[in-house]
Amino acid sequence: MKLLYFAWVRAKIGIGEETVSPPAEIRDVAGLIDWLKARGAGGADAFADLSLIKVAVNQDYVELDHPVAAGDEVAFFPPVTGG
Amino acid sequence: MKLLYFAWVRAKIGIGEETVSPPAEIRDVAGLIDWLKARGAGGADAFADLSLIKVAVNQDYVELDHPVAAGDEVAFFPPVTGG
Amino acid sequence: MIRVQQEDFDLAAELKAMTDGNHQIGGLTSFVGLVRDIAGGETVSAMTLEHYPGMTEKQLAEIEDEANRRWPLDASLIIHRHGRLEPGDQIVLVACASAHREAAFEACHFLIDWLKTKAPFWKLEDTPDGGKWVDARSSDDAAAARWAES
Amino acid sequence: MIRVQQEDFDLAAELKAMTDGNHQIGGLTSFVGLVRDIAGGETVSAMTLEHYPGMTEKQLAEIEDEANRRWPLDASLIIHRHGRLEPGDQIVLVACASAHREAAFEACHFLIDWLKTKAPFWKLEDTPDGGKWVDARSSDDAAAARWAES
Repeated sequence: MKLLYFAWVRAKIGIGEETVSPPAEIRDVAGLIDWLKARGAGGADAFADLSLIKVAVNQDYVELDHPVAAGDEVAFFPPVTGG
Repeated sequence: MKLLYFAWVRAKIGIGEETVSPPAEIRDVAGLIDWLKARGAGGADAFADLSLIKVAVNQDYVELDHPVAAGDEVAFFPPVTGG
Repeated sequence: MIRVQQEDFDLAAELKAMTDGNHQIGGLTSFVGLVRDIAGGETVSAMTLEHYPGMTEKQLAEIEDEANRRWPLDASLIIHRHGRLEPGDQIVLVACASAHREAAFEACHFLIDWLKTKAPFWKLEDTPDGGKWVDARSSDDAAAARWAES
Repeated sequence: MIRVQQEDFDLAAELKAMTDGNHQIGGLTSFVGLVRDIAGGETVSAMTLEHYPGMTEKQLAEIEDEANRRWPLDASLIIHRHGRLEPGDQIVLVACASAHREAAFEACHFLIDWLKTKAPFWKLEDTPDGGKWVDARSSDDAAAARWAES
């Protein structure tokens, strides 16, 4: 599973991209976030307030209950500020 | 009093501009129109349907009860179609 | 700024002049009206725009003032051409610049809607059946009515 | 058409290309977003626009499709820059051409409102206090919500 981080989420995590293999019981975005928070490495800080986090799975916006699976591209980032 | 005609009002009247001296009892736009209709020279045709006529006195839109006086510039034209 | 002219205008140069050197501007909305080759199902080979010199400038200046009163604009521009125009030719340019995009959008939309119903211009289209004065559209009146101040 | 690029764009050339040769177009509405030198009361000397390559293009293409489904457009264009930009620089261009001005205005407004809340771009501003990630604005969410299809 490929994880991508952007903007201040990237800055807090410390990297922009990584490939992970979470345990099989991680089945949705919420579970993945809990796993990343427990793992440390900036995860607890980056995901402290989930109201500030947007998630995309395979480049589409999703909610926290959206399933994740091996092979997915999962991106975490703050609300967007383009335009 | 200077009268101006535009678009098909001009075409029906036959001229674009004229200077007139209506009788003293002509005090408003409605009276002026009646006088122009009675005068002939395309006036009856041009002013047959007043719902199609816009009037400006001294370059501001006015209603039919707006006063007119010697020295005014009074313009008659169809609803505008610019832009 | 308002301009009523027979000559064409250079869209890029006009828009650039509006924003150049003003770094408070966050958004620039513009509308260009073009001559269509079909109107009401009929082929239009050209059109002639007649206007009321003097009143046109007066009305455009008033409405530009109103837009600047109602929205916080850094710059505004109305250019309207008259005379003979062919399909594809530019007729009108309305542009508004502001710190924020909502003001730029709304003021620009207001100006073109207003212009369509109040600026004293009339279009005479050359069609296969001869010259035809374009009729005003009630949809334009409805669009302009939206902006009435309560 | 959508483009995501680091380079600047030539507004005039882009708009001309959209309408050239299509004489059914009656109106062209465009919006250009520019870098401001003040944001939230602070001086901004430059900004860096980060984006999510791949998702950006996917999302912009989807929203352009939606605009073309909802309004009868003859042409549409979104150009969004990324990388380092300075005050006065162009950030984004949205333009829509249609036979009638309402469609051109609404589709253009829809596209920029949507873009502000959904296109994955993030602004990092250089201020006297250092780099600051720009916060999303709730007014942008409200503007986008307006366009939700019922």
